[in-house]
Amino acid sequence: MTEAVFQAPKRRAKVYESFEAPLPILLSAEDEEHIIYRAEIIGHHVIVTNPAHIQPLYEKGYFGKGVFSRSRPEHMISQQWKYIGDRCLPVISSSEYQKRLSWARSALLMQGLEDESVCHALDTLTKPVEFDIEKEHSQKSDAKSFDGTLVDQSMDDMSCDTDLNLKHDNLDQTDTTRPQRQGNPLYDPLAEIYPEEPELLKANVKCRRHDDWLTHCGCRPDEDQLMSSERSISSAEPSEAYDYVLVDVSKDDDSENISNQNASAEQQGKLVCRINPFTMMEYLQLSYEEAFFLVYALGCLSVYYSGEALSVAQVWTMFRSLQPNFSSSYAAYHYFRSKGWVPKSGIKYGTDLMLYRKGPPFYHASYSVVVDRCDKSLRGAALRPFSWKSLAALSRTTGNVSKELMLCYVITPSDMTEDMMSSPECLKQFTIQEVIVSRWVSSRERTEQEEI
Amino acid sequence: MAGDPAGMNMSQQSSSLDVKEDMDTKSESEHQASKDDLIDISFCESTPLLWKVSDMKRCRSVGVIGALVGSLARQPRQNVRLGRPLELLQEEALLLGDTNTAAASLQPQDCGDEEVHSEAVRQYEAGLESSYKEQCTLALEDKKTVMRRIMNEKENGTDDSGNAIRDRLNALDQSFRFPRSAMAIQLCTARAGFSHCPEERSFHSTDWPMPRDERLDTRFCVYRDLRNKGFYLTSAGKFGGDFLVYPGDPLRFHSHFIALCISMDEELPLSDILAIARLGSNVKKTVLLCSPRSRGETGKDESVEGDVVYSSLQWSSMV
Amino acid sequence: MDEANRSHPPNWIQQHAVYQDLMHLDVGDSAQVYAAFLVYMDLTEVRKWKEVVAVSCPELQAVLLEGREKEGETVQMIYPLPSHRSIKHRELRSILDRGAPMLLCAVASDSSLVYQKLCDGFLTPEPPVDIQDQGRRQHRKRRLQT
Amino acid sequence: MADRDASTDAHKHNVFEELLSPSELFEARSQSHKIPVRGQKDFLPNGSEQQRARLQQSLDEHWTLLTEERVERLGNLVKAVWIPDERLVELQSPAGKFWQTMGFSERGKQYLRPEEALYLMECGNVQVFYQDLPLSIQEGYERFLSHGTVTLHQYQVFGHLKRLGYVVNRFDPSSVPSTYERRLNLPASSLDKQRKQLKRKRSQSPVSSDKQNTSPVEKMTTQDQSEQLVHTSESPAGQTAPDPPLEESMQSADVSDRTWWMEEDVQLPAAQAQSAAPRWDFSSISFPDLGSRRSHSASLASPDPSLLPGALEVGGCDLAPWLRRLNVKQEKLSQRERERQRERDRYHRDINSDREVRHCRNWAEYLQLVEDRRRRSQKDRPVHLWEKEVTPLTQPGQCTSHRELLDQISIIKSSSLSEEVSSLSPSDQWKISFDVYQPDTVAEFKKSQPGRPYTRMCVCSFDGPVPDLHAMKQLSVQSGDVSVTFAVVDHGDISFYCFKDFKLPTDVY
Repeated sequence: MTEAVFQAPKRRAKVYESFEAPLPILLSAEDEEHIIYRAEIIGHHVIVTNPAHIQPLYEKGYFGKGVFSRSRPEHMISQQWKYIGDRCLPVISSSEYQKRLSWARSALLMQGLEDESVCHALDTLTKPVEFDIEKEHSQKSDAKSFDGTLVDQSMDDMSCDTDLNLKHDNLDQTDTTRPQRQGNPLYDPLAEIYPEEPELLKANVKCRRHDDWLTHCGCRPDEDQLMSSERSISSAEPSEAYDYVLVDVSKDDDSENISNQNASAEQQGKLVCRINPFTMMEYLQLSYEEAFFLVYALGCLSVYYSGEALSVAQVWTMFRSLQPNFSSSYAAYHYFRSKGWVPKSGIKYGTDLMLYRKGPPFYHASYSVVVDRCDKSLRGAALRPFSWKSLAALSRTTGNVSKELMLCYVITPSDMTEDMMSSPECLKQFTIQEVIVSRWVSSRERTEQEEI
Repeated sequence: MAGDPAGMNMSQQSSSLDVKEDMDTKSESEHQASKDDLIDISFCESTPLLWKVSDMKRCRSVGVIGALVGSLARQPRQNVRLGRPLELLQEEALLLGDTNTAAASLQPQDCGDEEVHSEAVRQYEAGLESSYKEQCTLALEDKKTVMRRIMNEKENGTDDSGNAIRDRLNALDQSFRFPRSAMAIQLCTARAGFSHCPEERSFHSTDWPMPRDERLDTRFCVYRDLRNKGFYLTSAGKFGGDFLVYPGDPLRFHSHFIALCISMDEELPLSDILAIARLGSNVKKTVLLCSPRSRGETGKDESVEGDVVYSSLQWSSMV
Repeated sequence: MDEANRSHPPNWIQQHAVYQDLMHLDVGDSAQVYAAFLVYMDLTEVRKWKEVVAVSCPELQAVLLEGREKEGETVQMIYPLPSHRSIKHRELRSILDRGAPMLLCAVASDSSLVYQKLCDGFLTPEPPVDIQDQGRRQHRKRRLQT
Repeated sequence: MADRDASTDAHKHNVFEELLSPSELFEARSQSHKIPVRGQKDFLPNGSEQQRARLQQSLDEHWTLLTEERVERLGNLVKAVWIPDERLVELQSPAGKFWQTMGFSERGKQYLRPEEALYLMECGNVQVFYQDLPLSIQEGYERFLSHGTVTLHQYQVFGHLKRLGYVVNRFDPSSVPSTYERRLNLPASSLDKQRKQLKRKRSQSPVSSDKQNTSPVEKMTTQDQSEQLVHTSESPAGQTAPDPPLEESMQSADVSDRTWWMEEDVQLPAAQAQSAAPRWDFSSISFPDLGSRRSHSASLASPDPSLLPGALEVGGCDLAPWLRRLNVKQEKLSQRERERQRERDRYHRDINSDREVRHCRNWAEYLQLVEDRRRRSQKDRPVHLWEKEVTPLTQPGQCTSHRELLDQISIIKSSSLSEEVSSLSPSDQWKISFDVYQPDTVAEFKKSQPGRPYTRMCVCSFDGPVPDLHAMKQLSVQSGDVSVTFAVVDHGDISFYCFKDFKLPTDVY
């Protein structure tokens, strides 16, 4: 009866990427190959390791989070990169290199190899690398690396990264089939309030902080970077260099001080090129809700557990065992996704979910959501029993960042048995009640007038 | 209770001033309250209220702040500054009770004594009458003073209208009328003078009409300890905590901490901790987790003051 | 293992020496151990903390991390915990009473991390910004929006 | 334990200490009405003389303000009498301006409710007598406030709102038309009117006053926006899918799907034949099951001689001694290992429980099955997703638009606070106390026809519970089309919270 007014989501002042697609599946029956993405459960975490899967999952619907990143998977081994010929390589300290070497040794030992073979493998790994020769590639392939992604997958990596860099071209080609829907009233219900397209930056501006294209990391460009952007992309792709590192042997430790872009020959002499003995690629971690949505709602993700692909019901059972109240938190997640919104973790605000229109790069989060569960009697709150005290804190915290606090009650039928809950089919019997909590300020307008 | 009530009021007032000065010279520790010095706590349902300014001053002198909840006499229709009564936190009332500085004054019943009552009414009416007479005199004096001043001003000038005023001044004694409706009436804030019946007082906080539970015990233990450390405390409800903790009198200082009183073994959802720590960082206050140590742990039989464990919680800059 | 997937490369997480070390600590609360690994990686790889080691804490049935934010700074204890958990003051004290300042790190299932500083006793906050700093505060407020 | 000690002199002092003398009363007429402004607070005490002096000044001001008594001209006071049995205050002299919004007449007499009388006492408008003696404000609190009238908390909320100029009346449940009545009143036809009404309600809700910085124009647009979003979500799927070719392609997709599956089925035997190795005929070599607990046979038959080299003779094999020698001792596992073992067991299927595997009669068939599965899982319909008891809600490529997809996966219904209320058991824990009307409506306010309140107040104690869904629903139904605000009283500090029904609009893009 007395409904809360829908507040228009706040668009970000500047948008640094173009909108790809609402979800990581093709919305067409064209004869294209539909990718089934792959995630593995590694120590309770749902991890996507294949870069060719990470990218669409994140960029189309903003699923998951880079394990090493705050959100978009964008972590690099080093902040500092240098050109060797036409390759841009990361610079790491010698201690960092040694640490990786020791990890590589442990990993080889763990495979049960004899000491001798371990030594041999390490020898190969630590051989100084001469660049600029095409043969290097074949030699590299010989290197017995424990990590397949190092060697065997390098071509995959490259193709993936080429994808990244060619994104612009792709966009141009597909412009007619995939129009820019943002701002177009036909597709964008908010277009009338925001008639203008957000400022779209040139994709080929490089970010100093992340050593990545700005469109990827979402940073803002400096003035001078905009000026010099032409120069910085004239060279080859830096990301191809994942397998090699420049080890700074001039100092024992931090290489942080070497920041001179035009490194003198002398300094360069102290950098030695090596194979990265232990590559830790940025992976994408999916929350249980995200993973199950991709499995159950979209049918586009296979979840593997110790090598076995799990069925929908098995994933459900597994996530229920890993996270208490998964059935409720998933119901809420699914509900918001099915309304076209992008839910992300609300942990930074002490809540369960933050709801974004379209995705974090485009809009500020509109709602901070606390999920709770009750049965048909509607009594009590099973998951987050609020006191006025805790509600006051949450309400203020949420208000301070200009978001609305939403309570999302997942109402389960009274006759729901544990047996029924053991299958995701039970979701169809849930109902959801959304409630907006707001503080009413009785006096603001009036005391401002009569301030004494 | 004999004679002229108005006159009696005067003398009573000066003597109460003496009491007050007495108070100020005594240091807190020396202060040994006699039954008569006790702060009167009046309970409205289970809420402790103070009505008399002298009680409120005594309270503040021992660091008990309370919250004003009534309309301010000077300007009643606003919420920025409020007036009496002063509502005490239950912990504040308990502290006053435990240090023998307060007694509960229980609500008087209507006393059945017809005679006592009609005597009180007679006194009230007599007081009113004498107050009217005195105000008449004062008003007349007031008027005369004004007219004399005007007269003096006129005499300095060349005008001869001064004479007219002198005539009016002379006639004033006969002609002056002070309408009864112009009489100033006091609407007493605290129960005063002609209370309908003697009050009962209860000296032991255990008899006070406050429900005591584990939660209150925890809060009180923390309240008392922080107060003993010299902090000033007020309620922190709007910040999601139990107490706001000030380094000095809240009139002049910002609070530093949001105290959260919890027992050692209370389960705190991590999400609640995240929410309050984030709020703390927004308002630049440290969240203080406060737990009384249980008896077994202290190794002493009695829980000793000071046996509260404090941990500071801040939103880290690592984002 | 299903033959079909044998061709797939092993991921580095399970190859990682520290992951293996954590698995060998006899800590029953595996969710907490896995959370600890994420926090370990964040501290060492992203924040470049020094001398980070995992120690088992039998009282809490948990893995704690120990490390220095920078070379030469004091050691801090880090307590990683899945974000849907509850915690008791007593548990926090059992870490604080070791004498080092600590960080409580909430770990969400998508690997989002939130660190909170905890220390013994009263930690006086930063003084509030002055009136002349109000402009900056406005700016900060805007930045808080995410 | 209570002592009667009212007879001591000192106590009597206290009783009279705050009475003003006639001369003080007379002087009080010219009291200032200004309230001193508080200065900027300090962060830390530093023991300086300057800080001490500032504190003293603040305290002096504080006590001066608090000590002041209400002094009014007798002629300005409305005289009234407290009638405890009726819990009402009866006016003895003509009412003042307050009568427009407070009090009521009955049988030719004018009455104030206790909270109204107490508030007017605090404002210095009314002097209330009881048994011929005037009541102090303290006595007003003590006598007027109770569970039978209004509680202290309720009065604090009442006073808070009154001081800000709101009109506050006690809530009368019978004044709210029931849902049924409301429905009867509804003009049968106009959906339009209903919507307009809805809009008005929205703009009047207390929440909107919270968002004071949105200009009216902006408010309009956001509102239009919300409606638009709702519209798009409700409009049929076909509306934004413009051309019929899309539907065609969808059909063709279905067809191709089907053929694809059939091809796979047909191909199977052929592939099998191809992969039959030339050296041994795998299709004829049976493989023994030694590990499975299902195998009951205690002996193995002798193998087919054609598979053995030369003149080798192998007889049957008795398994029993072997099985006995198997290490059946309990493995010593750490707590961690045990947990991992349990997890693994839960998701690791025994290969022999797989029906398809059991149907394999030999290695060749098994390898073929593995190969087929691998190939199938790389296609759109991996076995583990599509050939189990629960299948995904959609298949990639099945939906041709975002909207269609969202429709497909919308399996969880939403509910609203006004739904299904008949089944709710009533509770008396939650009650609405007051109707509240905005200050700017005071000029036109009529007690006889108060109209639709701006909001209704439910007064709660800060230490009490937060309403659960049941309470929200119950109050929302009781309040009808007026919002309910929860006034939470925390030691004089009052915060107001609204819990409002909401439905996130579907966002199709």
